[in-house]
Amino acid sequence: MLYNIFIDPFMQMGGAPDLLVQTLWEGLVSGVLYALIALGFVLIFKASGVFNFAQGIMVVFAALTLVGFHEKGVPAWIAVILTLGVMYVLALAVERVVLRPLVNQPDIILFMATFGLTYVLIGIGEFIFGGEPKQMITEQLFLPRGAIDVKMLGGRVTFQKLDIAAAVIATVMIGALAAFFQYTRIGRALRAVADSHKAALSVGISLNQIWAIVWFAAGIVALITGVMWGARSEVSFGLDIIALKALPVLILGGFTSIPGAIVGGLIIGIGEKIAEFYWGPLVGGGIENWIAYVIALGFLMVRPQGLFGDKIIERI
Amino acid sequence: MFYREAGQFKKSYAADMAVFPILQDRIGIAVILFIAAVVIPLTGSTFFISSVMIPFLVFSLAAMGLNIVTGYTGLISLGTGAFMGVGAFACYKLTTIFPNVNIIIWIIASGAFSAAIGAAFGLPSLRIKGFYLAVATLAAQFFLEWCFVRVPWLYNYSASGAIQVPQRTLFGVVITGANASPTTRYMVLLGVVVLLTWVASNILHGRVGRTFMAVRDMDIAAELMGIRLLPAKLLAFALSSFYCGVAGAVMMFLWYGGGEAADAFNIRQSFNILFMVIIGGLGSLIGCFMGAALLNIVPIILKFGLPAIGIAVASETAEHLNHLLVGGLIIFFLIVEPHGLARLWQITKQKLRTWPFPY
Amino acid sequence: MQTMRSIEPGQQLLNVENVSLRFGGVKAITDVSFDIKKGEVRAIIGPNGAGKTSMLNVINGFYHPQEGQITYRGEARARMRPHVAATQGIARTFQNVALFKGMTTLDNIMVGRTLKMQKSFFWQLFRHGPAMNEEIEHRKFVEEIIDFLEIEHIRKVPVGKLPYGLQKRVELGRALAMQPELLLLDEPMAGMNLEEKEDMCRFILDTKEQYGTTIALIEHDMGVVMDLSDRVVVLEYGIKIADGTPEEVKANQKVIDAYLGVAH
Amino acid sequence: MKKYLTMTALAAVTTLAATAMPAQAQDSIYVPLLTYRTGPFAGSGIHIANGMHDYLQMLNQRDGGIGGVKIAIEECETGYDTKKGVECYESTKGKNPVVYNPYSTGITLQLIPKAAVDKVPVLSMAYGLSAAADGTNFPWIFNPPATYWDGASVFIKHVAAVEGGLEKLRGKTIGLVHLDAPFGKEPIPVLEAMAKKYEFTLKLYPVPAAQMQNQGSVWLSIRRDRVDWIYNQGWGAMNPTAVKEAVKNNFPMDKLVGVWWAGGDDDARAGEAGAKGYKTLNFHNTGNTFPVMQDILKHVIDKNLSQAKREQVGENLYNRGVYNSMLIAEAIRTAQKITGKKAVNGEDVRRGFEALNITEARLKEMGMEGFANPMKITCEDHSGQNKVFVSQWDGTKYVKASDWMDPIKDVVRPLIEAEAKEYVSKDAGWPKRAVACEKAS
Repeated sequence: MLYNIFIDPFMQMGGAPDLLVQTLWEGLVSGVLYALIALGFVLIFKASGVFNFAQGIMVVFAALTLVGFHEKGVPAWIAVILTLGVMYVLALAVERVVLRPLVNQPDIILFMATFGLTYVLIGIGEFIFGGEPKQMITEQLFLPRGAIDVKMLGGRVTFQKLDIAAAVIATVMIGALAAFFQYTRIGRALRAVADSHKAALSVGISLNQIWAIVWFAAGIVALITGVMWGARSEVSFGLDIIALKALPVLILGGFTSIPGAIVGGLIIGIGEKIAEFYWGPLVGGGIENWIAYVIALGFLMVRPQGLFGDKIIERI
Repeated sequence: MFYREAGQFKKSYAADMAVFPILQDRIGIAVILFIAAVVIPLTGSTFFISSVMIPFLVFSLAAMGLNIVTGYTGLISLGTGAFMGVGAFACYKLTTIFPNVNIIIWIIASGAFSAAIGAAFGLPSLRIKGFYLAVATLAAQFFLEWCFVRVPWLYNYSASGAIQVPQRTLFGVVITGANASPTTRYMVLLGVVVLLTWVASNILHGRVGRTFMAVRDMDIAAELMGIRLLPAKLLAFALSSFYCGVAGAVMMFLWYGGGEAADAFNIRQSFNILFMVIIGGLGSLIGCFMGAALLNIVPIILKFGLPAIGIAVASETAEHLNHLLVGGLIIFFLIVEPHGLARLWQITKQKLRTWPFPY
Repeated sequence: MQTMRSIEPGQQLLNVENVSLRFGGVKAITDVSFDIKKGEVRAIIGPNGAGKTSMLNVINGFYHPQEGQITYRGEARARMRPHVAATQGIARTFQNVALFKGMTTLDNIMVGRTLKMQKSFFWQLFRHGPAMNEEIEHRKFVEEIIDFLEIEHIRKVPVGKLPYGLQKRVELGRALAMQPELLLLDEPMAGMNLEEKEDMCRFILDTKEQYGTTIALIEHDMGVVMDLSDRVVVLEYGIKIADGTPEEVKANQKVIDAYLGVAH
Repeated sequence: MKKYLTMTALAAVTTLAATAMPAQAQDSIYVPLLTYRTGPFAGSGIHIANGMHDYLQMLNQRDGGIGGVKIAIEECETGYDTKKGVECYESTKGKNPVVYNPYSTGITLQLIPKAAVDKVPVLSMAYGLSAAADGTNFPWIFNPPATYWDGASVFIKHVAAVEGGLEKLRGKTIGLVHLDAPFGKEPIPVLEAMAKKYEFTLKLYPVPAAQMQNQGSVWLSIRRDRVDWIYNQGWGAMNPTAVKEAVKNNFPMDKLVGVWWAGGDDDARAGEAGAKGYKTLNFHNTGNTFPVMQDILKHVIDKNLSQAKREQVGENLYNRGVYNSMLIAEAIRTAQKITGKKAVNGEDVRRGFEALNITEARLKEMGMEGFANPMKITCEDHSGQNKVFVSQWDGTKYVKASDWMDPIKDVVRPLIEAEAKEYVSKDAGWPKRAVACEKAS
């Protein structure tokens, strides 16, 4: 028993290094996707203090809108622009209908409001696009298909071109976001808002505008995530549960840290794949569903403020 | 006009501390109980009893459980479904291992198992708060959900992993299994719910309830008043899970009658009950009933009620509308009245009290 | 609490010896010593950021000082959780009112009685018999406090809806409900108008007289401090710069320089 | 008081909902269809719902119903959700339904005990509880033309046929990728029994419902374990993801065989070019060239009476729905013949099912020659253990890729009887069979 738990998995890793590399790669790619979802959370949390539960469904919604437009015969690139337009309208609507009336409410109320938003988006999405899963339009978006087989370590490791593209796009986007925060006027305003709402208000930054912008930014992130995830499996509302995986990622990374979201995403993505692949068979498999949460929980007990969060000093 | 407390003077602290200090409220409760226990069983159709009232009562109980930990103690839990599942499986195991003990005893006892598990998963609540804690309870949800499928002992090694509620009797009347009539099951359920509501009300109106609320409103101050946070939070989790566990047990035994048990206690169930609590009112017992009633009845009206009054709605459209409506309602309530239906009800009562002269 | 030996008025109730407290690199309190005698009103004053509130937090166990020792009722204390301080008879109010906002005045003050309520969870299930009797008994006590503080009219109002002055009063009531041996008041009169301040002064003095409670008080209003307190400790930047009767402190040059001269 | 008012109002509305539509007048036969066009499994559910609806509609349009009696078709949305399914059942059972199609294992399990009490047969066509094929213990439940256990045995037969004989199975590794729920776990006992008998290694790869679209590690494990054949007991969004992952991991597609429910056209399309060769079990053919399909196109699709798109008619799952409705219609027809009544009720249709015998001649009459195989149900055997074949995806559609094969009856049938006994013994109050056996007509 102890052998099975503590030794055998490592023997397997050493015995078939190509599989280990493949597992790590799989973990890396899903980690990147988790990180992308988490990034959407972080953007919104940083700027408005709202824990946006609806980020997962925004991913589905954005992808569905894109595919939906395309199905109506709109060329792919126009569909992308139209989808961005929809996400912008959504951001404005959320700001106007949900955030503004709830300003100054406790965080928990806002959190729950995003639950409501989740259901509204599911309802609208199903209403307009129907309930059946859809194929992502990979070809039309010039996403590469096929795989690169690399012979290495006495075996073969397959890298899907799509996965490589996902990793590259995610990296580019994170870089772009970081630059946006660092070097633009709006970025500075965002950081100011993140530090203190009142202070930001007092120097003339419009909170409403900032909120609409971050929600739109989160919408863009959602669209990209949706395209990537949709291309890997398909676009359906079943994705929203997977999107919950972003929560343990956030726990690890801290709610306000973009690097945290990325590192957290990779830890969770790789951790759960490794756990499922090497330890899962011991208990009948399927542990991927909860292991991420348990990792996060264990981590929380040691460091309640997350990987990159500041130590919390309680004041009274 | 009729809803006045003028002239009703309390002569003792006991009278002032009663749950329903106003005579009209007591009459109202009596009327509701009378309708629930006599009128509905006599006049309700099978559909009404088994698809409206039974789910309503089960969900009310679960919402009560969640409200204890989230509404009263301020700890968000997204693991309600799983804790209900623990109760259901505990009850199933207990009654199959000891078939001769009355099922009612096992239904209540199964709550204790759920309470223990709930308290265990509540342990992190000392160190972590808010959203972080919510994620911790998600760990409970997904882990337990997995156990319900992966531990065959729980479903007595049945090939498909489904459970099957055996037939059990109370005073010679069949109350569980396929041969139990909906009315019987409803009456048993009503008894359980009324009893547990009374107990919850007692606990929450007394020292323990005040402790919970103190922890919710200002945990540091509570600690400085001598309240030990960990035991208080664990008690809240245990009590909450007890109610959820019993709700799960009655859900399986008096409503579902078996089947794909793990599926019934999934994350969506947890969300659903959370919504009931939000819409009904955080920190209000009566809100649990209101929230459960609303969220249970809205979809049924959309699905069956609209066609019945001649508005043709395709059933899938009703389903989509339902999502929209529930989501919209949540946002609406949070904006208009964050304390939910219960507070609206209180405000109405207040208005009634002073009507027709509001000042 | 009953088992502890009683301390005669005038004897040392609490002794703070060479206490230092740091948050990371920031020193909040450095090597401060003073004592509180049974039955007195002890004021802690000093400019903003002098470490007064931190001092109270150290006394009731919310912060753990890195150095130094606190002796309470003759027993040296190691690290202690706040609820233990509460069981030993230390109660307090807060600078920014820390009431339970969702609860009524009555319930808030009843929470102060929690420690005194012993009936087990089992009886709580029924709210009849022993649990109910206990509840009524404590309700009587709480009603006395409500009487004493003249807040009968807001008994059933959720405290979140009360004006600031009344909230402060409820908070005092909640602390009094614990029947504390030592009462820590953190700026009980901040933000009050003259009339409210006078009321509060009266309550504090009455508390001392009626219940014999020892009081440690942080306050900015020097007039109030000088009138109320028996002895005064002055902190500046976490360091004690003076200690003595109000008259002595008033005459202390350091105090005049650091505090009085600047602030007033 | 307000509460009291609202409660009575709600009570009134909902009782109204339940009773407003009175028991159908005797000039029609009420067939409720529990379908799902929403939820995580809608991708499969929509096509089946269309097929079921359209065939019955076609009978109404073309023949004026069955035996001259119109069929009252009513869909009730379940979302594959047990609670909603039972709600549908409760709300429709007052309208004199003649049969229920739960279309979810979870809902089937719920309805099994209720069927005998409410006297309405349950047709769980090739799904639900395999053990319910034991007609002696489950007189009200029918799962023709074959159970999951039969299906799994046909899969093994197919493997043997390709490998060159049952003895060649020895030492092979066969994997079961399955949804981690009662539906997915159904074939496990039979596969285990056969693994013992034919000495192959069985590996299980459960996919939790929440992970349906995230199967990366499952397929990596399959690669590691060097699995020779995979049987896929999946549903909904799980299938396209499985096919995609199989393609990604270079698993030979002709060794990936899905249960009949894993045979959606969309499932295979997800794998794009790489999915060519993907196999699935089947008990009816695909395509819209059969006369019956032409009739549906003519009487239903062209008249805009369906939610299906024209090109979807003839797809595998659409045809599955048609086959399902054909069984219903034939059972009703048989019931009419046995009882001599026109407007039959649930009890009559139960007898109709038990006497169901669809011959080659009858198939031809229905325009289903080549679409389906003759099948029959008996009093003891409510599934019939009828023949099944293997379909293969040719890149655009499924084509028949094997002969009709009998299940391995000597393995499956004893298991069914044993499991049925087990099921019945667990429930102290399980009723004895209270209805007489029906002879084939």
